[in-house]
Amino acid sequence: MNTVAPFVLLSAILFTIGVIGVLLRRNAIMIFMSIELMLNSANLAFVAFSNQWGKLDGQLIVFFVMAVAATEVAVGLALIVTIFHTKKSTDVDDLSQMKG
Amino acid sequence: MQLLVILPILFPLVGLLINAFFGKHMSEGLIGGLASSMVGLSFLVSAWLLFTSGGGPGIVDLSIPWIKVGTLDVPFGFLIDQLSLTMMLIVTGVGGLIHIYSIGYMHGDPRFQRFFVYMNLFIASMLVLVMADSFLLMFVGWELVGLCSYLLIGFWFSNIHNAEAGRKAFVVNRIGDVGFILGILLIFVTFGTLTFPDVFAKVQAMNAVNAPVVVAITLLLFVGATGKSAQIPLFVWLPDAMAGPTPVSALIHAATMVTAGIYMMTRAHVLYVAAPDTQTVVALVGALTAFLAGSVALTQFDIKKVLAYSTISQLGFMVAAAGMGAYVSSVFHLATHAFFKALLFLAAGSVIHGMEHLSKGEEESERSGAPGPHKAPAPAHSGEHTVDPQDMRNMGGLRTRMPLTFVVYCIGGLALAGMPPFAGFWSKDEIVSAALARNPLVFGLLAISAIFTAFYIGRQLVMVFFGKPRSEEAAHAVESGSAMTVPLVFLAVFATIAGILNLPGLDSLSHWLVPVVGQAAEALPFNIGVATLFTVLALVMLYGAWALYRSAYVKAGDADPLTRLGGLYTFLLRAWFVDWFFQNVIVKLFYAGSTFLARVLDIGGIDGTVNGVGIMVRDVSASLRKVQTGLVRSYGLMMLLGVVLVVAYFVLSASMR
Amino acid sequence: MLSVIIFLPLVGAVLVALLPRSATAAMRIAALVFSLATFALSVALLIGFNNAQSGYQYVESVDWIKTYGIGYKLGMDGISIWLVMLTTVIFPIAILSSTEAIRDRQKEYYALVLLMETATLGVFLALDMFLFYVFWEFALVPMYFIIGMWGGEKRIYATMKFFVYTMAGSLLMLLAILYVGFSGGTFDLTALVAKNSAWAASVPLFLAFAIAFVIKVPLFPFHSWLPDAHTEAPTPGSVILAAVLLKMGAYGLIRFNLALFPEASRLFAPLMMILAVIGILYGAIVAFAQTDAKRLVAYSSVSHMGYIVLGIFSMNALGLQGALLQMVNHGISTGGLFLIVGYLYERRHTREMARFGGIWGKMPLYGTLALLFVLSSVGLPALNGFVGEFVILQGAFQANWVWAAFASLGMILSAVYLLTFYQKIFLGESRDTANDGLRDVNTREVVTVVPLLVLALVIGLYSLPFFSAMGASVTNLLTVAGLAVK
Amino acid sequence: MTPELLSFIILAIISIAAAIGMITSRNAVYAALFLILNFGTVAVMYLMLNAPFLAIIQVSVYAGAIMVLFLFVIMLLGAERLNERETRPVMRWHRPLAIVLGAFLLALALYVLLTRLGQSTASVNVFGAGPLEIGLQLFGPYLLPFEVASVLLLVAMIGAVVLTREK
Repeated sequence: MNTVAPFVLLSAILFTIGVIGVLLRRNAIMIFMSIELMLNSANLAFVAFSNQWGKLDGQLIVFFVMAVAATEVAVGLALIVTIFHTKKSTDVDDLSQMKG
Repeated sequence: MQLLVILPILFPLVGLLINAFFGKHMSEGLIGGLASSMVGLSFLVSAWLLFTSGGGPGIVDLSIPWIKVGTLDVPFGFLIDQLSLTMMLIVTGVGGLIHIYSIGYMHGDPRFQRFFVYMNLFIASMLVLVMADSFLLMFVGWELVGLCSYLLIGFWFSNIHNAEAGRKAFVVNRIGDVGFILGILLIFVTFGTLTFPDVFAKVQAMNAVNAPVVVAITLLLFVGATGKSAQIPLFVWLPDAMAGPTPVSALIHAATMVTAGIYMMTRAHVLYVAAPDTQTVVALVGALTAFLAGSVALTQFDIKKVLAYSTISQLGFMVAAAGMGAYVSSVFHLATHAFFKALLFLAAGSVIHGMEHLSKGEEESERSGAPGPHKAPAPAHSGEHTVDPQDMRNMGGLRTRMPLTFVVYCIGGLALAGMPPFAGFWSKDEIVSAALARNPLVFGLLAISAIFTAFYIGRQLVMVFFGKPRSEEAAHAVESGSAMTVPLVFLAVFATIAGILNLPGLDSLSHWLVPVVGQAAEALPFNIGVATLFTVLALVMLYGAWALYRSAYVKAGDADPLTRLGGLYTFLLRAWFVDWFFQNVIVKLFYAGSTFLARVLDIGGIDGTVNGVGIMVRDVSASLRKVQTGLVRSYGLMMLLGVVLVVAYFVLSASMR
Repeated sequence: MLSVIIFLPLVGAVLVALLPRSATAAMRIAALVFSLATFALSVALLIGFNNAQSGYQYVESVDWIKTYGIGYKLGMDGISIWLVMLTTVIFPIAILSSTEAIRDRQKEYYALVLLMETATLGVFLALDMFLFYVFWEFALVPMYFIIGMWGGEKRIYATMKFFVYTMAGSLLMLLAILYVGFSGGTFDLTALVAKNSAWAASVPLFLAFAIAFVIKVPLFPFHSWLPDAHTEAPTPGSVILAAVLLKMGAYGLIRFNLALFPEASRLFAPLMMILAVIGILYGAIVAFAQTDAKRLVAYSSVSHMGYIVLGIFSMNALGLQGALLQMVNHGISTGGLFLIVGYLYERRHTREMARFGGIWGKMPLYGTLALLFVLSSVGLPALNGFVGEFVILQGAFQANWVWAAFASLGMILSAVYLLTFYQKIFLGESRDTANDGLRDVNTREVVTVVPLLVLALVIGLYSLPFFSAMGASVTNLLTVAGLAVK
Repeated sequence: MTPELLSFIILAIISIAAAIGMITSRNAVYAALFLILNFGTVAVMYLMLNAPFLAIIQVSVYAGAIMVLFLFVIMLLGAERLNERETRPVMRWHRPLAIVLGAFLLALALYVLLTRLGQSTASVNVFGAGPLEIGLQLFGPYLLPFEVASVLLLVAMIGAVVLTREK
């Protein structure tokens, strides 16, 4: 089992599911989790390619992606909490003040 | 010696500067005295120039750099020769007398100081015009006298009609001036110079008759002359110009400024002689103008309007003479006309002054009672009267009330009518003789005009001085003071004897002007037949006027005997509807066009287009704005669409390779 | 030296900005002193100027963005010298005339005016296209605020239009500048002109520059921002706008269009001359129909600027020199007219001519001053306007006599509308009781306009020094561009 | 069918099922738990891909810390019950379009995989990817990004504190 293809295929499937999740769910937390799924699928692809070429760089990228994901979650969840305090809702459709 | 040449211009300039800046603290006498003496000094210098340069070529040239661009080099250059000296003497001589007259006439006017500033400016400008040695500098004087005319016609500007008349004069003159300036442009493009001697030398070197460019130049210059010298079709401003104070009418609109066109054509005679076609046009326009204005003068009631149309008519004589190449006769008539028409105007002013005496009398006594400088005297001639003091129907019988005025008016009138031995006889005779010899059509028109002249001046004399007074004002008119009558007497003397200038046989003016205009322009020998014929005709017409008007007006409201002419009478009274045409067709069209351009085309069309572009952008963006729903998911969807498209592009383009 | 003259007003602006908000008198004085110092410097430049030299003088050159051949290069020649002088003369006058017109936020105002002076001087002195563009856009900003903050009722509309309109033009110019700069390898104007390369894209380049400049001039039919901007601007703003800003456009036409693209200029000269003639007549006719005094003067600007474009695209020495002199003349006479109208507005707070009448009787000195400016604008000989107009017409006549003939009709029309203007306000009887008891002009107001009148008279009577300073440069420009054949 | 491939297929099916379960779940807590399951399967795959260090981090940081944070917020806000009935008519076309586009994206990926990766070679060599190697890389060539990441985390921490602070 040394081919990279199945992993990338899985990665693509997971990514698409994540995308659809982002687009279909209206709950901000759900959207966030779908984004995590997308990040994760990308990570999987990185690791698979890293394994294929025998280079560590792919894994290091994943490491940084995780760091950024953690950051994003921290700030994003803080935002959600703040918004919930004012709007009593985590529905992103309620946040349409920017409409033209 | 060189600088001396510009002294005649400098004196009035100094006078106007002193009066303009310090006049506020000066008395009327001082202001008027200063202005008059400055003109007098100019006259003396001119006379001195005459004696020092007399006989010889008499040319003094002085030039100070002015405009110098590339090949265009026009200096402030002055050319003093026999012709300009003649004009200088007329301008400063008649001008000086009118200045003195004005001291009396304008007495008590709140803008007395300003009046004399303008008058001095006029003298200076007129001198620039006649002394200039290039077309451009002449144009400077030409426009500046137009400015003075504008300022002086609208002198009593609080009456909007006066201001209106001033503006009309300026604008109509400007129309002519554009012709003049186009002529100048063409001269420079053709000859590469604008100074008179150089241009004339090059024209003579061309040695061509009716070269198209010369015809064009002369016609354009003539357009300028029709404006300034009130020829068809641009004469309409001159009758209105009578709104100005009477000394102004005498000086500017009779004796000097309006003759600038004749002076210019005489000055540029080299060009005109080289373009006989233009000459014919000029002669015909002049003769037609003489005829038209003479016929209109028959029917006018305003004492000054009659004189104004008479002036136009006489200017027509001069222009016709110039057109026929009889430059000496033209200048001769210019000189005699300056004397007798100035005399007539000033005498008319005296009449008006007398007519206004009744309404002014009370104020006068009031003023003498309390002569404080703070008490502003009422304007003397601002035209606020119950009875129009210029309407001849309100006059009558003034010969007993104003005997001196009557006498000088008669002298002026007889000179105008062409009765020997008064000045007008000699000069008019020369022109008519020349016409007889050269152009029968012009002769015919001028002959009829001459007959009209005798009739209308006769009519005026009868209406003003004979019969019974037809108004309170006329009944109580008094003779004017000495400041006004002394110049009248002087002018009357000149109007009587000015014929000496060019008496047949003596021909002093002809000989004097030969170096300038050449032998060909000299007057023809005296034609005793023509002279007799016209004297008889004039006598007949004077008698006719006497017979017709002696008893026509008993009271002011009576109909004029000429109303029997019916429609023709109205046609003449309205001055052939020329002015009506200008006012109701051209001016109205201009108003309408201007309003259309400003309101419709500019606001709606051009600005509308610009704003339309702005509105379009705004509307398009307003509809595009709807795309921004504010819903994160829809943005996400758009993003995904973009991602799919971009990825698809890369994938497909990669697989294409 | 040129850097000093450009940035001295900027120093003044900073100083004014640092003054305490209450020290309004100090601001006025500081602004006046700095603008007068700039004027004094420019006089020094004028004295040291060598008329016979055709190239640039007082050149300063420093590398700026070397990679792209952009430099900080300044210089003055006979084409720019009188515009610089005009600028340094107009600004102190505008500042002096602000006392009544500007009452609030004086600190910002005087700082902006001084900034404006820096920008305009920069435009006239820059020899690097990029630097030119920087100053050009920089000049737009203070004027935007001056109209937008101290303007009349419709000021927002007017500023918006002014800004967007001129900006649209300069965008095209920026593209053209970048194209020329990159394909020519340098942004140095003198080097580019000396190369005399026939640009393959000279027609679009010419148009891009020309549109930017004719909008600024403004040439018919790009004039519609002008009446609004002029009417809404405060008096000193109108003065600066008319006297200096419009000249930037005309200057650009000479400096860029003629010098860089002589072939395209020759191609487009007939079109430009036709538009100029239309502008002369159209501006005059439309001016006649105005009821607002300031709008009338604004349209008179359109008409007068038409003469300048006509002179420029006559493409001969007479036309160009006449146009250059006429730029100065227009600055003097139209600037003066705006001051005159402004003084009346400050007293009566209306510009409707129907509300006046007989003002000359009530304010004799004011009426006389106004008349002199009107006559200067009409083009009366012995005053400045005539000399410029005549020389332009002579140049235009050499180039194409038909257009010159049409343009000369503008002489009639200018008399018509300006004398109507004068008559409506100053002559006749007063049509409003509010006109009673108007006080005549005070010393400050007289001092503000008298320098302009003196200049008008000097130029009218003795234009020799003005023409001789520009002669060599104009001849050189025409020779290099290969236009001096005729 | 090698055991490896078999285990991969099983893991992949669990992983996809967990992902689908996550995005369709009506209850946020269930969703989070599904996600944790998904992360777990991915961690096992990291092990299969010769990335033991990442596998551990995946479990401890991702599945552990981050998802706990999620659960914590869900509980805190009491937002586990989700009501997402579509109310806006504008968005009616949204759901099908999103699914179609998603499918399209997947199709593109499949197309690439089939045309390109089908012929790709196997792993070149077996290499060490333990914590030691990772650490050497991190403090060697990746030192600057590493430090930047630490600053980023610090900023995020401060940001989270500031955002949620009670006024």
